[in-house]
Amino acid sequence: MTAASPAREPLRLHVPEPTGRPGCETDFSYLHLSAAGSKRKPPINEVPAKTIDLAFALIRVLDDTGQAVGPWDPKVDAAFLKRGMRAMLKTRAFDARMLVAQRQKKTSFYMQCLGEEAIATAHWMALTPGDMCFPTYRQQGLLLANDEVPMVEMMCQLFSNRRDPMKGRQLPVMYSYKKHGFFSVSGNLATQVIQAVGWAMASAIKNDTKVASAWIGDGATAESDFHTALTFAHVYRAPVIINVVNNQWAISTFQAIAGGEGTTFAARGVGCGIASLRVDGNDFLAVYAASKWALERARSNHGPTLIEWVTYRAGAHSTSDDPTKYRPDNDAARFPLGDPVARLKQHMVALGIWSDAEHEALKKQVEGEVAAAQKEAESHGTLADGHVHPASEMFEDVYKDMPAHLKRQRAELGIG
Amino acid sequence: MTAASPAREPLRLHVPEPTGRPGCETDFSYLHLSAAGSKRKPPINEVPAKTIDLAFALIRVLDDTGQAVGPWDPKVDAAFLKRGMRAMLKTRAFDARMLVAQRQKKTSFYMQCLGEEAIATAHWMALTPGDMCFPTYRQQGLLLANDEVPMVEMMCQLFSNRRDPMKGRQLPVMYSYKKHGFFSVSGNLATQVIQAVGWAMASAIKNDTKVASAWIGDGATAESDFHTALTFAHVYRAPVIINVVNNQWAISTFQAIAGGEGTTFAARGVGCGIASLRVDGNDFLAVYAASKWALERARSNHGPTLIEWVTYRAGAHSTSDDPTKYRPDNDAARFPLGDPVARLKQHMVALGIWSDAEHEALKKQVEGEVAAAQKEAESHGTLADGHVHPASEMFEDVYKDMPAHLKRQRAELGIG
Amino acid sequence: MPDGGNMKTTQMTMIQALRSAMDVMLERDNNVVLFGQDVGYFGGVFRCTEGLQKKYGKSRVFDSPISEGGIIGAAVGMGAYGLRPVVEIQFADYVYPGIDQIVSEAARLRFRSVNDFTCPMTMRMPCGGGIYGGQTHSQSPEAMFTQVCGIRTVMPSNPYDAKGLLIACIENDDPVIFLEPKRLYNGPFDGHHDKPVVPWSKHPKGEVPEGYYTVPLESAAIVRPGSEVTVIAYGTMVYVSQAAAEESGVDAEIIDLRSIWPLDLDTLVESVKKTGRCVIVHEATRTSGFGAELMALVQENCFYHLEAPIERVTGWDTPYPHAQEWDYFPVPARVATALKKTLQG
Amino acid sequence: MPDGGNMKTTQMTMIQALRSAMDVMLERDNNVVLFGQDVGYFGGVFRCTEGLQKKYGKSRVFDSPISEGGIIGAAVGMGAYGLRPVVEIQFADYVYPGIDQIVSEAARLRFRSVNDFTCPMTMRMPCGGGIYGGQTHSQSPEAMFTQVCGIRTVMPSNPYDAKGLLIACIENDDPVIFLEPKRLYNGPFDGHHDKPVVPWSKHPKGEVPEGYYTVPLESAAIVRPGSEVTVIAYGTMVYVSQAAAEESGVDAEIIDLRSIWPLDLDTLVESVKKTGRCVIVHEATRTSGFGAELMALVQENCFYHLEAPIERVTGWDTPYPHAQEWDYFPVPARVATALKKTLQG
Ligand SMILES: Cc1ncc(C[n+]2csc(CCOP(=O)(O)OP(=O)(O)O)c2C)c(N)n1
Ligand SMILES: Cc1ncc(C[n+]2csc(CCOP(=O)(O)OP(=O)(O)O)c2C)c(N)n1
Ligand SMILES: [Mg+2]
Ligand SMILES: [Mg+2]
Repeated sequence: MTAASPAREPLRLHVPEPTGRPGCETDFSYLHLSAAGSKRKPPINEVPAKTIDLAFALIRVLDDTGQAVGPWDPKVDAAFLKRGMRAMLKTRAFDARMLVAQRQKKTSFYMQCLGEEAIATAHWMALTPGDMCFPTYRQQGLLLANDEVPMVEMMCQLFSNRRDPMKGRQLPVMYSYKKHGFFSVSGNLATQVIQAVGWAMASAIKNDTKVASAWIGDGATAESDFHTALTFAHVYRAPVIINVVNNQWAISTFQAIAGGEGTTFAARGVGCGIASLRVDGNDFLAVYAASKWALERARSNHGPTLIEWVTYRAGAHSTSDDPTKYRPDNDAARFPLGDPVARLKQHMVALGIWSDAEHEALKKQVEGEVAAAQKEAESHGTLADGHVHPASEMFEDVYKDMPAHLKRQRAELGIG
Repeated sequence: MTAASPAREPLRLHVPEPTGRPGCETDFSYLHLSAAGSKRKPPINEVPAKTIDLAFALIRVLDDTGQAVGPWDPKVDAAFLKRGMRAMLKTRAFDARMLVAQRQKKTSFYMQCLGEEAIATAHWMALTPGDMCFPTYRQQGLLLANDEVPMVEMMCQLFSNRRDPMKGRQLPVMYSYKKHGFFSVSGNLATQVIQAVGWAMASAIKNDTKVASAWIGDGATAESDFHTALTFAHVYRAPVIINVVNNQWAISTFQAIAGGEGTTFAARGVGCGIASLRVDGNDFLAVYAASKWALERARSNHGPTLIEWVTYRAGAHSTSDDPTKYRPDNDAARFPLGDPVARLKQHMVALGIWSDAEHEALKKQVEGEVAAAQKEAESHGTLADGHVHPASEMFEDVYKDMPAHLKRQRAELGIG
Repeated sequence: MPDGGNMKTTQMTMIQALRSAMDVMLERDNNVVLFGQDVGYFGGVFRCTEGLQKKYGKSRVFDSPISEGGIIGAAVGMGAYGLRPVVEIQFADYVYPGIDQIVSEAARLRFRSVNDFTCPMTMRMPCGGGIYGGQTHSQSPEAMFTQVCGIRTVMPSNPYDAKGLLIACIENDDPVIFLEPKRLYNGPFDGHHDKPVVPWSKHPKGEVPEGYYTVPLESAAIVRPGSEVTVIAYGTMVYVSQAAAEESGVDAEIIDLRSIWPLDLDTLVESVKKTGRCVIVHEATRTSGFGAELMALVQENCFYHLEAPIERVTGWDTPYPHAQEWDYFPVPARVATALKKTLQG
Repeated sequence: MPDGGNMKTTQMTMIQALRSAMDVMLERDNNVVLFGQDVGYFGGVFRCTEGLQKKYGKSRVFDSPISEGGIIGAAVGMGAYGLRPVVEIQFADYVYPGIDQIVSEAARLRFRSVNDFTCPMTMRMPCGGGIYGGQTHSQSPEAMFTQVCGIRTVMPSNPYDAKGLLIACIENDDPVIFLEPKRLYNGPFDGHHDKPVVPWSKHPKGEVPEGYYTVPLESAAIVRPGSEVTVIAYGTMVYVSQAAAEESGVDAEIIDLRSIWPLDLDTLVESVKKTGRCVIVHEATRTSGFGAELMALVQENCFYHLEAPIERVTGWDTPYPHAQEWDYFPVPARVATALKKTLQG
């Protein structure tokens, strides 16, 4: 041992703070942006350790004038862009309506993805049938981008009514759609990421071609299952994409409280031996291109990719939250990566394939679809009016076959 | 969604394998060594992300001829080197004796640190009184380097006898020595690393000057508490060193099964925003220098350091293990970083401050000390001869004050 | 003044009472620190720590990463250093990633190190249902903790007890699980979800001393004396049982455990020996719920006094449902049925 | 041939029987995969999976990182994909980092997704004491699992049952905790640690069919018929109870639960109604151990038949000690005392 060293400053605890708080504007320079088109696109079999540059940079396609630039430009056609725009607008319209429905007590709870629409929708457009997403509660875009998923059914889940496919067992937004590649949403953070890795390992064990896509928020990366997921994905080179949606906030805590200060969430992947990208999540084209790259990599036996999507949670955390208590009111408007809908619109207008009028018309159209779906869903009842699945549903599916003790308990409740 | 892509190779599961197995010699090129003296020594306030080069390299001081070279040479004096040599030889002698004692059933279990002696002993020499180590079961060197810790007492713990300071409650090797900066060893892997971070945070909260030193094996880094430790250490810039002892094996599994393939354990630290070093753990001087650097950094409010110590578990995992079942017999002898005792000896001889005769004399001396301690410890009994703490000890210290139900149970056992 | 008897009192909700307990302890002992998800700047999703960071600074009251294992593990280390950490787990449903640190570490540190290291710490967590929270915001995991040797489990049922017990727990040298029945945060809820909410200001136990006082651990309270049957309850079920007694007309003696484990066995045994009958009520699932242990203790200690089988009224052995909440929740009618049944036994 | 009745048999230890069960299932169903710490190349620290990687390849039988949460979480995902993972937790004492994936995920996936996703998986883990393993290699955590709705908990007490139950568990569509009393791996241990070890080759249940057969879940076995008192036990305690019955001369009816939860209530109730007395024996700590639930069930179902208080013989409410192992372990003498006491009741 060495003797105690000469007197020095005492230790002190560092507690990270966001640069902005109510009454004090955010300095977004902490984001370390890169110029659109400035980052290389490596081959899909890139060595993980070599992606360190991309984990500290920001991959972007759309520049400030709405041009698609650089090696990551996916060069998609007009029809594709219109489908993407529709998916984003539909998602936004759905969220807006359901937020109102919650205030009207038609549903007990709701969570919107305002400002983050590009990520789930463009990612979904890059998937192949059979792939499986393991979402959090904020990836409704994976369902709403898919016109085969009936919005009425989703709303019945939100209203916990007699047609709720989850039979009233789950909180609103906890959908499950196996046939649409959407794993049952867990209320417990991060748990589904290692499950996605296990699912991907199973796909590899069975010599299948399917890829898993796991989703997690910046805040939830602090949970241990994020670590076990990275470890298992790396060790077994699982065909999985680990999507970290860094929307800067986890309820009231800034992303630095989750460990974002002085590093990136993408960098964690590289440390664990996983190819990692940090991508502009409000850039529909960048999201699509990066997703494609990672899916191709996984499907070709080159292993997992971690993608950090940089975005901003423009709304409240949930209907139980009031963000004006902990962050500046105008934060979303000042976020340097803008709004994903506005940015894609700018691009499409610049290409000459879109106009304000067309945009408004599409908005109206999807709002109409959402309204019609809501009308139909409400005709099946809501939690408030008590048109819910019967109490006997509680005892079903706890086990594959109902054991004797649950039959006895059901009888005790008088519904035996 | 995109249509399924054209036929390609099916997915397959990758399961890492060591290059050597019984009957097939190991190719150690996977270790990616660096030449002694070739790596830079950054200032103690280095930005964590900038240590990425050191996380993928190997910091070494002693070269193949026994010269101390490069910026990490701690330039210690002869007395210091002799103390270091004594600490290592004492540790080795202690282990050898206790291994025999286990075979003679004087203790139920033992774990040696053969081949890893430089790490704990040199690290201990860099600590300051008041610092707290949170060790695993293989850091006996932290105690044996310290001549103030009575070996007799350690052996009484191993023999579970009437003088066992742990009162027979704990398996052998699960020491606890608060006054010597040695936290109670847990049988559960990785749990103590986040505790070390919490202890360090407490030191910072109290504006103290003490640093925590956490210890974990390569295999155990897969446990979730490693992740929570990295996250909390980074977020709060805790004054802590996270020592990852990469001895290539975790019982029968190779370090690649813990995630060492294509990356390093040090790289995980950088990803999490922690300054990280990869260091030759069989090089006494490199261990001392790197420990000093990290301690200085922590004590100066610059935050945590992760150090990956590259070494080799030369013995069996524990007395319950037989490594010839899963790795080549001659692996330890062929390990490119050699043996820590032999390397320090070579250095001291090259310096002209040591000789074969002095070495043999010191070995004899410490063996004598160990033998004498054992004789005394055995005079207090062993588990085998039943001279253990009484059954009533079981009921003490479960709570600060014994609750009524434990008094009733003690009475039921007939010792109330 | 350990019982707060002569102190100035104010009307407080349970949230305010808990906040006041932490405020008092932060003031008295600068080894007390508070942290957890959203507890710092924002003051917690239930606002229990509101204003405390501002008052005591960021090194004493701070936000933590979303990692229950990390929160509890760090608190163990802080306890070993000499602090008295008070941590918040946002919902008891989310404690499981921290279970290993509780079971394998906090609970055994004193024992395994023979007092060399200890970790006095309090783990606060809202529990229980009644708020349409579904399976991840409604659980009552107390039984799991009661099996862990070396920790204490406590659950208050009113603002006065909440403050006095929380102070006692923070001062206690053992690790403590402090369960807060969230449906009681704003008023004594008796299971009639369709009736208007009654605020704490209408309840005598909403009158809370402003300063320091404690409610002793391992001491149960008889909240309604009675002669026909003993009801053992805790948390929200105390009010449900009271409503059931009134509605059924059964003269039940209702005991609020307060300290779940270790507990005040004498009060239970004395009461059951007097009444000869016993009903146990808890929100948690039935099988291996803490009701099982209570039933075991009662039958072990009062066998020859029992005139009817002990009854359990509990949540069902299913995950906590969302839409069927009021079929799952042990409502007064179910408790009343058990009371009457035990009288016939 | 579900009961293996006419099959060729061999003498097996419990380790060999477990290995044989996995071998049979790997052969029959290529959705079965095995993984865990050290289970691949080496074949497990207790050698239960020895030779299986060689036989079935590295994608079916493989080593895993040291992460119980990762092992169980990955298995949940594999189950959701359609595999039947069988995972090994090296010691039940180390299951806690995986508890969240068991409680919050595996147990509820079917329920919460309304059968959209399920996870048939078997989690094997050695449990129990008697090997001088100290607090981290001796625990019996079964009670914790029995409170979790949606999973099954099973514990065999001999090679024949071990194989038949393990096959039944692997084929079962619910997640199953499969606890292996490690002190029984090599022979039926009756608690007399100072007597020579009896090998399975000397025991009729060491004779095990070579091929496929199952022992049904939720079915208890009466291992010793008797008239004076019912003993409910499982795992190692089955032999301890048998020794106690012999040594005390009490004519006990000894029931080996085999399936701990859900369980075979009828067999218990019928026996207690016949004997009027009941002793429950388990290695786990007492408070909120599974004995509490068993006691609750017996008193709920047999109250009017009981002639004496039900007795519990259990581990003490302390961490499992190392040197005092035989003071902690429920030895035959302690069970015998309880048997005699209940007869006097
Ligand atoms: C295990 C667990 N702990 C705590 C919570 C409570 N909780 C729900 S969402 C949330 C914040 C998550 O933030 P982030 O991961 O960034 O996702 P975002 O909401 O921003 O999409 C918290 C703390 C939970 N659901 N599960
Ligand atoms: C939570 C937990 N899981 C499993 C084990 C069993 N176990 C004890 S040591 C060990 C290997 C650890 O390897 P490593 O971390 O590399 O340390 P080393 O033994 O090489 O020093 C295992 C799996 C344990 N003690 N705790
Ligand atoms: Mg977020
Ligand atoms: Mg190792």
